[in-house]
Amino acid sequence: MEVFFQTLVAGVLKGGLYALIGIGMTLIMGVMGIINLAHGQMMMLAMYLTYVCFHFLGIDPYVTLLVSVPCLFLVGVGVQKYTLNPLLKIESLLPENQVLMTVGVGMVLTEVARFIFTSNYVSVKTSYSDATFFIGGISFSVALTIAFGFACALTAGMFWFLLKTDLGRSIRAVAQDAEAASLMGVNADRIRTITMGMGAGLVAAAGTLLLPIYYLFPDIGGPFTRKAFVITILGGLGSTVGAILGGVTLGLAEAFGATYIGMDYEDMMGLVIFILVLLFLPGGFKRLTKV
Amino acid sequence: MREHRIPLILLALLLVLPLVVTEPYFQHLMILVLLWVTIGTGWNLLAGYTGQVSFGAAAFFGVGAYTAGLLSHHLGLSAWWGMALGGAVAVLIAFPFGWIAFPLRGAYFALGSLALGEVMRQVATSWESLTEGMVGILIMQTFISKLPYYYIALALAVGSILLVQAVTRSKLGYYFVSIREDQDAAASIGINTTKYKMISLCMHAFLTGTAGALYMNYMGFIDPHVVFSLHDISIMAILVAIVGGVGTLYGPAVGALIMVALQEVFRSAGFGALQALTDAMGGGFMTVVTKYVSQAHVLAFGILVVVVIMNLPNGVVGDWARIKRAFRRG
Amino acid sequence: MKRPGSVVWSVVCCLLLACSVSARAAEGIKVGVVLPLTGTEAQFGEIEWNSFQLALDEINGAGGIKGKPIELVKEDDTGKPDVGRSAMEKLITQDKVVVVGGGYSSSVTFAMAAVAQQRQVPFVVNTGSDDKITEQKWNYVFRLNPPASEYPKALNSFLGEVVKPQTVAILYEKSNFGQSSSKSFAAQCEKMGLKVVLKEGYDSGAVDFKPLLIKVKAANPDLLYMVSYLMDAGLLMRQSKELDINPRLFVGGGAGFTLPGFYDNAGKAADYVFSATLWTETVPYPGAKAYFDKYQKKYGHPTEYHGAEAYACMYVIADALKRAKELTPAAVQEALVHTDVMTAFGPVKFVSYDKKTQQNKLPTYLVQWQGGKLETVWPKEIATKPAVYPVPKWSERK
Amino acid sequence: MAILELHGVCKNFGGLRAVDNVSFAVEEGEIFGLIGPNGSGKTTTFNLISHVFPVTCGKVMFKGQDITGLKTFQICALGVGRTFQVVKPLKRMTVLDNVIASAFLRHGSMKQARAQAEKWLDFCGLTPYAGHLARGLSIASRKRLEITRAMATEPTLLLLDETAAGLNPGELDEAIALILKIRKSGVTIVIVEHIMKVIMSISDRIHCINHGQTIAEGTPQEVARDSKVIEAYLGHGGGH
Repeated sequence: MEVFFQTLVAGVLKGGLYALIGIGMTLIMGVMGIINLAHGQMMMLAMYLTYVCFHFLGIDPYVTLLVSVPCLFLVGVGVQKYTLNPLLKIESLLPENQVLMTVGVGMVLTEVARFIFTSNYVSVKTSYSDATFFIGGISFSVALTIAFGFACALTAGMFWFLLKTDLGRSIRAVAQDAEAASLMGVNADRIRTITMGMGAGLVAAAGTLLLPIYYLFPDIGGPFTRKAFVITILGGLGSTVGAILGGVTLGLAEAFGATYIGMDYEDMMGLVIFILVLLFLPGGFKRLTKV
Repeated sequence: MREHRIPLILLALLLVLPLVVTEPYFQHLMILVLLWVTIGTGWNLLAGYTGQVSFGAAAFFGVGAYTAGLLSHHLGLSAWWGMALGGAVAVLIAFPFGWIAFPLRGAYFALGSLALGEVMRQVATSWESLTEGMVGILIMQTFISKLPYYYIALALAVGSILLVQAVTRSKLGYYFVSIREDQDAAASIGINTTKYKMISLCMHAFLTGTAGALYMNYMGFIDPHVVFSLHDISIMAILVAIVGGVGTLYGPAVGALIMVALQEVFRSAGFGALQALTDAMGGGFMTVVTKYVSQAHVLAFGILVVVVIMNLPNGVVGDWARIKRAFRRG
Repeated sequence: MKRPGSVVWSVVCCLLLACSVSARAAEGIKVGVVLPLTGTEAQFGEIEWNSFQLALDEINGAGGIKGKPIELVKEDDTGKPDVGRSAMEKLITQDKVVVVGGGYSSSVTFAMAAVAQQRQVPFVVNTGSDDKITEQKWNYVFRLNPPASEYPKALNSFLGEVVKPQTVAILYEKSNFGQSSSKSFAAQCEKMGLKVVLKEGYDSGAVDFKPLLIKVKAANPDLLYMVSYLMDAGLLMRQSKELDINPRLFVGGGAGFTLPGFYDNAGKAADYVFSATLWTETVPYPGAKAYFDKYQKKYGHPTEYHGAEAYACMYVIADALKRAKELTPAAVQEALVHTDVMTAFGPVKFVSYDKKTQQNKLPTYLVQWQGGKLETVWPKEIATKPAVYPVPKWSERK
Repeated sequence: MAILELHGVCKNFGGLRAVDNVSFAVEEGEIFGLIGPNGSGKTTTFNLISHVFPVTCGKVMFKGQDITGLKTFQICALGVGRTFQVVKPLKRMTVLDNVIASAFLRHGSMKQARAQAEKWLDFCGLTPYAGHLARGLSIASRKRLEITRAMATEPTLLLLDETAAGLNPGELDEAIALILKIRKSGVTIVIVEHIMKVIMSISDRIHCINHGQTIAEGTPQEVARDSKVIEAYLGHGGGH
């Protein structure tokens, strides 16, 4: 039973972090209708920022959130404004040009990071990196628990923002029907730019929160892009609540898969669930929650 | 006959090329180009003509390569049997996948194909008893000379282009393009969209799988990360087609030439030159520069991708008129 | 639109420059080096390239070979077999090198070795460790480092003579090295009569190893054997500490556990961890310590066994060039066959045994982290400190 | 015998009932008009007949055969052609190629399909545009292309969805002439139309729906006099 609960806790905590990674992607997916294949790479960039702040300036990663999130917001804005928005105006055979552009952007980000920081692994060791506390014999990683808390708070914030603010409503309008929204006077390009910035900012938060317990090298983005993509599908394209469910589901699936089937299959679990969802619940959890 | 003149001249040139250019290095690069012509053309059929963008070329490529490799590894057959069977096995994978993914509209096919490649990679990595996992599969090459590989690759590349040409001039091609242009309209004129998307996917899988089998025969070594790579196979296949021109017959061929050549130029000549400069100037500052620039060739490649997509959305062949104009003005 | 024009021009300029290089540097002896200088393996490629250069400077500084300097032609395989193949073809046919060194990952090394064999240019492999590379009867392929299956040799004798455990748990990352060496270690355990209670692979880069470690805890093995790279290794040890897992000893199967970064990352949790390794700066070979110090001084960070392999490779090549009757690939191959030289990595002699040909046979070592320092503890004759065994339980450590 | 019959067809979108228990029968050879105010469910009814989406209840019969569960392309193959209200030309194909793609349904070889396509282009008066890309056409030509494409599948029943919308008076007359010509060639037509002048002048019978429900059916004159129809179109006296 202890094994079961430890697995459950590990899965949920990891899932919170995954949710944070997924929300940004799902937001972008919802508004732009594309998967952002540079998502993990943006996270990597935020992690390097955190690393630099910690290593050279001695700033605690949680404080760095105030730096990394705005910085990545700007990066996202720049990417959308100068590479993706212009593409919308160019007619080409395949709308997927935008997705490919994100691949190119991801490549550039990775190589720029390699250029500056080389391929060496780096990590940020804080006092709480290794800290754990126990509840009834189950170990909780302090850093992951904090990350989980942040993930919940940020998601709640996102939800409120999308429902209650004008900007949030505009974003939802563009997500539902960009053309109709523009006719109603919403500047769709601006909304897209802001959304990309927010997506990047959210994943930056995830990266900054992850770094104290993880490590970093330029190629770290790829696996997280893939995870974000699975979460997005699980949750349903464009659904923030779905992303939370998707993230936690992925975290749980990985943890239980690792414990009861074999760690061999940790990565495959996500994909298996992905296929099951595709088969039996096309549209993801969004279909169930209707949000 | 006039429309065939240029392709025929090109073909004749390609047939004698390895007899003139005897450097194995260039022959090797040409084999890679031809391999990518096949893969790019296959992808173009599915995405460029049928409008179903796939991020899963690696799944079929890897399955083809593993078919060849496993036949030789477990059954002791020649890996050349893989050339006959690799494509067929790839089709077997494509079928259930298409059956799941095609009824869904929107981004699901693209996303599903991305997942398919990942699933195949995971399976090949974990199923050690069958695939040897990450240890990989190794066979001996049949030929020492590159010529046989060159001509086989050439035959495959030409075959794939002929196939696409034949398809585009038939009912199949009209149906594919109709589906790309508008699925509802296609259904309304009596086209079974799922069936024809499936046919297109199977052709794509067949060509890609056969190319994978050739890769196994030629390279002599595969492991899951090499042949099921999202970046190096699936995305490269897309780039080849996009750079050359999606939905054009010769686009992928032009794209393959450009991409393989550029990759090699960036990789080798770039820092070959800088190394020389370093030697000439005697280290110090230039050593540092060389160190950084040697890391930058992938960066240069990434920037190239961005620039091409921005400026040539329809590829070199698709935007040829624009390129010509630009050069005349410039 | 002037841009396309300028791109073409810069490409042409690069090509011209590249050509002028090959024309100008005709006096040196050309030796090719292929390493992953970009991509995920780049950090090791970098250490190896630095070590090649270190050795090169020493050799050329001492007058070169037969009065000529050696000139290294560097190629980046980017960690991909087809690119490695291109690089090898280029070195042989364009640059006309007489011998090639390097070869990091097994898959790339194998693809390159096939080319070297076909083109009859000797290739001295210094890292690619897949057993199969020297089992092809390729007479132009030489390997300096032991094959992966032999990495835990020292560990086996230590287990047999000192520890005598009953049960073993094996964790490995799903890479070529991880899968092949865990497989051969499991086979050896069977031979020694040890029971493998758990053998599981994982994908490197996992965020959380607890599910895996819970199972280890439940299996309660005498020995926990892990084949992991740097950061996974650190995380595994930290989480073992968290979960209070107490086997009689922790052993790393090379790779990540001997790097300085491991201690940085795992901190105190790294203490008492054993690891199999091919080389440490304390091995009793002439020049080993000197190489370590020189590297540290020149590049500002410590080196490890990959670097030593590369450093030794350069010396083996230089030695063969010295003895070669003429500077042709065939003559260098002939000279390499008769290699018998002492290097900082150990004695090098290419011999045939079992299914292998032209394979260097070297002892391997067991090291242990003690108070933040990596001490050689086995074989006993060269131990710098006695092994601390059994390992104290987590709760008993200060 | 009725060529097309709808028996109590309904359709729910979420909680909204877009079509509610609609029944009618179309006789062979007639032009059958389907009218109703905006959003009354006309296009939805069309989409149910050609199975763009499935019916919630009820059934659709074509020539006495139940086609309710068939896919769009199967229904087309049986001989039901249709056009779309929002035209869906195959944009990056030429006009000729658009029609060839459609002619392939009945003619397997390229040569025959091409000959057929040219015949239908001529029939519908689009021959001058044969080489143009479909996306470059004017709205009137696009509407005409829709019809041509549907005709090239050689239907016995043609569903026309707002073919006349957005046309100027001259084009309108041409469109009416074309529809009559098609009927003359022996094809039964069901037409959804907004412009009363068109529908009243060409329909043999008219079926009027509002809020998804049938409110009247009969000859144009009967329907035009029907109080419910008048109310539906004019509203409740415009009282605001």
